[in-house]
Amino acid sequence: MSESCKTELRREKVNRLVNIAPSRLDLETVRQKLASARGKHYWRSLEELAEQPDFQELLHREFPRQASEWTDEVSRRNFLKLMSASLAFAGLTACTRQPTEHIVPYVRQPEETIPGKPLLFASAMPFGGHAFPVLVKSDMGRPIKVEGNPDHPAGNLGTDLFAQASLLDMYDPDRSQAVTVLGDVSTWGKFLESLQGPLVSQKPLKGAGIRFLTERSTSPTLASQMRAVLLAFPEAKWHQYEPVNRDNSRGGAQMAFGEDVAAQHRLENADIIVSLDANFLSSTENPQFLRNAAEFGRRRKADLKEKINRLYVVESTPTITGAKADHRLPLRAFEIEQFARALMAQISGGGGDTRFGNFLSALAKDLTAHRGSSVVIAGETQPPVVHALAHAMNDALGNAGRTVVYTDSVEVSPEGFRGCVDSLQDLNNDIQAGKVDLLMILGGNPVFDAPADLNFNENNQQLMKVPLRVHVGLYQNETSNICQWHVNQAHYLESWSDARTFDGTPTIIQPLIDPLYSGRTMHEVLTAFSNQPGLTSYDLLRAYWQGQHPGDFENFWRKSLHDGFVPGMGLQPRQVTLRSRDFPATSARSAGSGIEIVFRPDENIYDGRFANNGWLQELPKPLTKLTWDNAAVMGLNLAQKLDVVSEDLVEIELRGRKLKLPVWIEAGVPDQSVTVQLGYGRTHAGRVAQGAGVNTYRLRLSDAMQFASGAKLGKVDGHYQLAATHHHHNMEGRALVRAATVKEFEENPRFAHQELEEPSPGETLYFNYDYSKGYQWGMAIDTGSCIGCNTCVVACQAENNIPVVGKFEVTRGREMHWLRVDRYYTGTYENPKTHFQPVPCMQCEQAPCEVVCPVAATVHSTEGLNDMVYNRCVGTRYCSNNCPYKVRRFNFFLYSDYDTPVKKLMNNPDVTVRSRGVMEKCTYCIQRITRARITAEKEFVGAQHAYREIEDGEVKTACQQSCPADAIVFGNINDRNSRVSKLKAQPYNYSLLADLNTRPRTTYLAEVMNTNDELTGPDLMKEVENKVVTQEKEG
Amino acid sequence: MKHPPIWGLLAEFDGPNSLVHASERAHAEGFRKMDAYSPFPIEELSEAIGFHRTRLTLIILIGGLLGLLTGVAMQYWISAIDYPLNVGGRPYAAWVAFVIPCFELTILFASFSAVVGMLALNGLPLPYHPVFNVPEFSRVSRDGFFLAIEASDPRFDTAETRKFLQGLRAVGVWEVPH
Amino acid sequence: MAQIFHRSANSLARFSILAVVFILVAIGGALSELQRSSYVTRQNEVRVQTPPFSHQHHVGGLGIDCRYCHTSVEVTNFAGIPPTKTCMNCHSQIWTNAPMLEPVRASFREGKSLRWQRVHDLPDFVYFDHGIHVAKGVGCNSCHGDVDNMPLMTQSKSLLMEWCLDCHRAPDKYVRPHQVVPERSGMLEAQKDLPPEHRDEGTIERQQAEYALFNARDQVFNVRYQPPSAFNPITVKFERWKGHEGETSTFTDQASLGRALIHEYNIRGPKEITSCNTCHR
Amino acid sequence: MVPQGPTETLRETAMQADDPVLAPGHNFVTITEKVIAIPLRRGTPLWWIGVFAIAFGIMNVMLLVIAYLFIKGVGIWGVNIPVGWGFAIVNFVWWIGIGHAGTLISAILLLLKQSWRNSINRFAEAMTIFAVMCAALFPVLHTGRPWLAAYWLFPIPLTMGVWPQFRSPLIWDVFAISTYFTVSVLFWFMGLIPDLASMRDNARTTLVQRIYGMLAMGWRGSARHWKRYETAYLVLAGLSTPLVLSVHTVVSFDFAASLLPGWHTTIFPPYFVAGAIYSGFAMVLVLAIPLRALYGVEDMITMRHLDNAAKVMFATGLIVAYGYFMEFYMAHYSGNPWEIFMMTNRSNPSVGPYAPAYWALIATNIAIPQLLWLRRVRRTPWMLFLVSCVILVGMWLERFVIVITSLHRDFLPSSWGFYIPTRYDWAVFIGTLGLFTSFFFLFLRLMPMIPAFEVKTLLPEAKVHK
Repeated sequence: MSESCKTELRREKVNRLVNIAPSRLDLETVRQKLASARGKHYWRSLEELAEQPDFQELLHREFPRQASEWTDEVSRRNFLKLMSASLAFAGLTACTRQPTEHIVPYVRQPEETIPGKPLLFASAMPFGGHAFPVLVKSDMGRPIKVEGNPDHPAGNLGTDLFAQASLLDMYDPDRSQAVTVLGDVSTWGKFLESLQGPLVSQKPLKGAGIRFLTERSTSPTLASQMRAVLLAFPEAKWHQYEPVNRDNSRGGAQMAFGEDVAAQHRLENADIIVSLDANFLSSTENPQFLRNAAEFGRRRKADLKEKINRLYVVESTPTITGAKADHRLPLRAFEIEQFARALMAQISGGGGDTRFGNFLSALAKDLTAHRGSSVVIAGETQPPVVHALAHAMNDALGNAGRTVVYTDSVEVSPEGFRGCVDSLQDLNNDIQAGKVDLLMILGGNPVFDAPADLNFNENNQQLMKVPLRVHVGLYQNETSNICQWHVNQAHYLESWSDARTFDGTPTIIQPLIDPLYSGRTMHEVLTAFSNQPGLTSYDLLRAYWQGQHPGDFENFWRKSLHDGFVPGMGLQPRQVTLRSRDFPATSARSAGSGIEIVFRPDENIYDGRFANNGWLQELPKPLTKLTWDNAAVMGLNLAQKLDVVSEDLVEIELRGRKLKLPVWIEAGVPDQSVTVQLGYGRTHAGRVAQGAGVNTYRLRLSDAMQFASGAKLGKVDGHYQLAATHHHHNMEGRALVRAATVKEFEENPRFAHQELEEPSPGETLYFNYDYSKGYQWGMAIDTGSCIGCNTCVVACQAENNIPVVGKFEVTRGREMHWLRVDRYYTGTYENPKTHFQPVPCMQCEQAPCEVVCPVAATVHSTEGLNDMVYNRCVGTRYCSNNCPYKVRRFNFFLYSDYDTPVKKLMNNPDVTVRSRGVMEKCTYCIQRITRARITAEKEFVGAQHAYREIEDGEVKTACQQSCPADAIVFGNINDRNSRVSKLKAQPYNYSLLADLNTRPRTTYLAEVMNTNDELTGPDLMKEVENKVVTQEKEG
Repeated sequence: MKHPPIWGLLAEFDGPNSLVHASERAHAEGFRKMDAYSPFPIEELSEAIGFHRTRLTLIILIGGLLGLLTGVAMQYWISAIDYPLNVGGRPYAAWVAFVIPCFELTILFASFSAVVGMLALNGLPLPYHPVFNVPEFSRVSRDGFFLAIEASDPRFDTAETRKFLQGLRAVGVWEVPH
Repeated sequence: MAQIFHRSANSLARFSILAVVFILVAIGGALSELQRSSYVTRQNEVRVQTPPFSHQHHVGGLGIDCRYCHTSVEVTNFAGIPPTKTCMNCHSQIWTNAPMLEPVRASFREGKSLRWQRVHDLPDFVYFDHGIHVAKGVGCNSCHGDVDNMPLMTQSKSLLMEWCLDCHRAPDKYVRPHQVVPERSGMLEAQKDLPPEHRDEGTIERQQAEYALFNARDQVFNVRYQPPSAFNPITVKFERWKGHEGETSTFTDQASLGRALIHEYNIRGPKEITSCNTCHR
Repeated sequence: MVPQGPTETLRETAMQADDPVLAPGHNFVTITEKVIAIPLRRGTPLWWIGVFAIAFGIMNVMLLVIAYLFIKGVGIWGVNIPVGWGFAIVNFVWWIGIGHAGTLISAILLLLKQSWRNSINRFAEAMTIFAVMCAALFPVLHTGRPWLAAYWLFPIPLTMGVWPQFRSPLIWDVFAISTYFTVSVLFWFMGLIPDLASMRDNARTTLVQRIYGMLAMGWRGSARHWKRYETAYLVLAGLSTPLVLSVHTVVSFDFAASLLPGWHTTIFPPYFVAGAIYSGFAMVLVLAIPLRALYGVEDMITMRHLDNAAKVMFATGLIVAYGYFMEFYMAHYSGNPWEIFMMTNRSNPSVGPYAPAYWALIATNIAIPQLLWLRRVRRTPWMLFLVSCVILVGMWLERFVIVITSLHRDFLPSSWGFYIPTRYDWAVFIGTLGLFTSFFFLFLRLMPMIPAFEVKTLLPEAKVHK
């Protein structure tokens, strides 16, 4: 039985965590020992090394077994299961006999580490060059959770989903784990040697043959390093390329003001927000996302403390920003420029433009009525001119300085401002001209994501002729595949570095753990060019900042590290002057003709860099609810024209380039337009990314990076199954989400309660339990503030050790997310109003699931929690059947990964890792509640040492803490003054399926919209009819 | 008392009627330690040999009540006393729910006591019995109708009783050894 | 055909029925015993440790406080296993070249951790927090037994769930005060009653000194703590019991002391602390 | 328990129906001979070997699948969230239903003094036992970890000090099913004892004598024994009558006690019981019709039996039909949106993907059985056989419709899903058919399938005249 105990239910307990600690030392020794070996010998020497037990752990971590969560052959652990089963049949009762475990304490315990007491470190995630401030929770030297850093002046509350998921990236066993040359394992030392030759020969040439290709960056240290390098090699060139970038807005600023400035929006001051294809509520487009979400969310609360803002969205594809719009106008991307011009005209007194119905006029009127309290935001998908127009409009409306301020650009540019595509083109030209001898690709994956017409890949003869090609990156990818040398980069959670948030505040990035795979930072790579070998990035960082702060450096340094930012260095708003008000039209090639293809970074895996991240791959996309794939997202009319339904295959032909994609029909997509997400179809990536989606970069051309007209689509034979978690568009006439306009709300504040017969409080056949004493936990979710960004879902997954099940299992309806964000549509199918509704466990006071459990594995706690005892669960699944909210999840197979040691390090030690055959569900993060209670009960306050109660806000659930829009509030509903009980007292607070009298502890705050009377807003009462039912057809 | 040389006498009759008839006569004669054997149940037969009522029903009743009691006690103790848990807001002692196991246990215990009681009172299993010594007795499960009078009966006398039985138009009479 | 079975078959049949019944009952009993047996619970099982650390010597003999080594016992869920450094604090001065301690020195020299066999090991799905138990007045040896008499550490309690429940259902049976008000013990009283010539003032002073020292300790960590009795009355000064702040009272039985401490420590009711989420997450 | 004046009843029956319950020309000897001949005298017929071989093979395939199930988990089935229960529960309910006929025939018909039960109750009871065994298999399998379910569901003093949760219908199931199984076995075995005695007395070799002798426990047909035997048998019948009704009632609580539209229905208990008897009698006929021909026992299992069984079956079938109608009616009469949608989703092909299953159910369970109005169908064995088969299919479909269509679309459209059975679902289902057949054939081969001593009581000469 002991075996079964091992596998039955396992948690990384403190003692087991401790015995990882020394293996860091082993890593060092290994590095030294391996420094001599190379190629085949490397492996043999590994064998020789594997004597001390800790090394086994290490060995696994370095070369993990093939053990993806959803592998389908009977593996070792399953045989253990069988053994345990047969033993059990032999009549042995409960598996109480514990296997012998070992405790491996420190030799010298570090000062601050106390086993079982996690520490928080302030750091930042560099993303698209910009910093996203974070606090990282570290348990026994192991980062186990990423949270937002609310103290940061950038003004964010939570995080975004990428920050949450970056944790999994760090522990990813598929990350590149060694320096390689031509695929053979080599060493850092050998790499540096190999650079010496070229550098010596380049010295006299002033480095004319050296080219650096990096991603966008805001790191002051890196900038100064590059400056130094370019000083040493004046002829060398530094190029930057990112497939998804901020070039259009920068270009727009150039066009409008003639200088490289960045616009910062102040949504808290905006009563009217106009988005011209701007997805400003998503981190995939806007580095100001966290602040936008916070301020937007605050202005959408129905308590009316602040006036609810009004959001107009004109967009070329459905986004979560469009989902929150009060008035939304779907236009094809190229039409939006015309719309912008027309709007500009109307604002500046013109008129009579009827192309866009009364939408335009009403909007113009509304804007002019809100001078100084409105803001127009242009999206990255739109060409610079639209941004310029937006600036012009803000200027005309006197918004500048109020709702939008201008600062210098945060991004570090090599020489002046050059767009990514141009920069890459320059590089390519030099390569074609054979000018390049040493190509340093620092990060990124241009071979995969460069514009197709640049042909920046192995087929590029000249590129392959470049004598020395070096790639530095987290993964062995398409790019490293065409380089001789690959240097494995250290993850940001493993490295010393710095970066700046959108507002310019520098943030020190500090490591939470020694590089698992001895990765290197960009800073260390660059030391090879400035003759300062052997300097660690820590030294470089300190050196740079010492230069900035000659004064009391140590204190400055300690404070910056502790707070997670360098105070007082944010960029100051500056005056800019508009150069003109009418701008040359962009030559949108063959605009309008044929079907338009819109390229968008994927909501989950961005430009492809997160393709190997299981959490993100399995995350249902906010609107399509697709997982594990991208698709040709189109509206119903186009689909009918093409005679396709979802999951049929179409071939897209764009200027002679062909690509087959599965169709997904979606509400609100403009007619004659198809949206494709970027980043899928990786060919050289980890096990997770393999076979996920189609590479749409193959259609993306340097002169049509955002959208392209004139595409032809044709149905082709075949069916491709997509894994969607939510097939339904409507609510079948059930009042699940409730929304009203401000007027309706003011007329009837209790509008959320009308539709259904609610049982009177305390209505029951039996007696009522007394929940009036002690803590009684409850949650209120504000559907008005919720922007459906999915961050909470990933946060929950990270906090609660929720496994990834893989595409096949998702198609079978077995995804494990404890928290899901439901999406419903009202209005018309062509242009619906989208409603988001996060659904965790409702913690019903009269829980239907509990009554039917035969073994009392789920029962009620005295604090009103619906406890789930995994080790008691036998797996009848009756509770799930009887749960009207279907929030329970079942381990149909052994989904949790017991085999990959490195994955164990990532697990939250406070949460049981569930085994096969066990039901699981949201627990309101009981581990956090318990920790808070224990802390409170050990502390005494006042002279008489009265006992301290848990304060309001002391316990935050993972979803609540991560929410960038503050849409989730959790707390003690017995405390009249707690935020949650105040919210629950609101008239627009309602419980889901109240008529079942389950008495949910989780309730919802209805959404209140601020529609314009002159426009017919979405009909909130009318539901779209359910259109796409492909899977249901198969049923 | 002294051990009789034989177990008793076994007489066969040609059918239910004559067997019942004979049994009644023998009982009237005053024979008590006797028994009748038939291939299928014959109500009148047990009456004829003066066997009127059995205590079996009482045993079953007791068994049933015991089952009921077990059900009530067990469920109440477990759910309300030993580990009271708030299950979906239902009472600790949820009588409505407890009815069913109580009912089932009642039936179970009663049925057991019925079968076990029947066997016990019949003194079964009893693979060896003197009457089996008579070869013809093997027909008892087919078409044989027998009457046996035991030697231990005070009014028994091998010769007399044999004559008496033959007087009842027995098809055959055999001495049954121990 | 005559008889198929021999006479003996009758008694045989009856016996076999009894036998079956008996065997079934026996198996049931055996299993019930097995699941609680020390084989399954590994109770009192001596684990070989290198070096063979003796609590008897260090705690019983030298009277070192638990917290000297188990530093985090009051702070976190994990009591803490001392780093080699802690051992070397003393053993760099004394027994500096005792062969038994070579592993310790080796560990310190080479920076290689010692490997201890875990003795008290709860199932991985059970979440136990030392800190809160200590804070609420659960004594070390209430769960770990008389460690001061253990040459090698053994698990002295079953650690089965029913064992945990026993205390969680009635904590007042076990809780003890952190601080007791020093007072003279019953034995000293006896000395007092003796006529002066038989009295041994030396003993009294020595004993008084001992008791003073003894009582000054935090009783939760006092391995020699005895529950109150007529001969061993215990006086406690309440600080946090609402309405009794600052009161002092003497107890001669655990029951009443326990009830008082429940208030003093604000220990939640049995229903609360037998809720599943107390130990399972 | 002997029917009041069998001769009278026989004459009456002779008047109302042309077939007697026992063909003329039998006497005590011939009955016994005929019954015991099957296991003792005749050899093993070829068709027996053939069928048994196939059934046994199928059963072993199932065992392999079960092993795989225990290694991998229930994920190999089509179950998911929201459809947490699939074939396992469908089959469970189906088999339990079938398991109702035996006890019903032996108990209720006994109390109602229906003389025609006497020759069919034995194998009907055997069928019950094996059906319940098949049924009991599924709750164990469907957790995928039976080594826990095996004992946590019973009130055993385990070391965690946690007990079963008696408010859960599943615990009621545990008690109902185990009680029902035990009582059925007792009932069956008790009925066997006198016939085991005659097997003993007529066996040719000592070994066989000994084996049956042991089972017969020295039964010697003493008048005292008969008296107690009859008492016990009657009481047992009295006990199993409410029991047999309770079992499917309790099973229906698994659904009725939940809050799921389509499950939470007050009509379930009666209509489940009716359905159970419906399928049970169908199975009895499916077995009886070929057997009487193959073993040539038409004279003991006569047209009378088939006709009466068909009538009972048809009557219960009509109750079931009423049940369906009430479900539909109540859904719309109540005006409850959940209920209305549930019925629409079940029955409207343009809404519900499983509507075909529903209409197939109506056809097989209501439409086709209407043929039973016709005397000719009831009295033509092969027709009756086919109708019974159709009904068995129909009853399986009923359970499928109830379990799957109610689950796959419940309250929140966001969590709606589908259930598509995998090959492992089918393997286990078909496997139980193999298991059932194998066990039943073993019974036929080894035990007297007709209770000779009860049939004898039907003979005129068994009656005592005063």
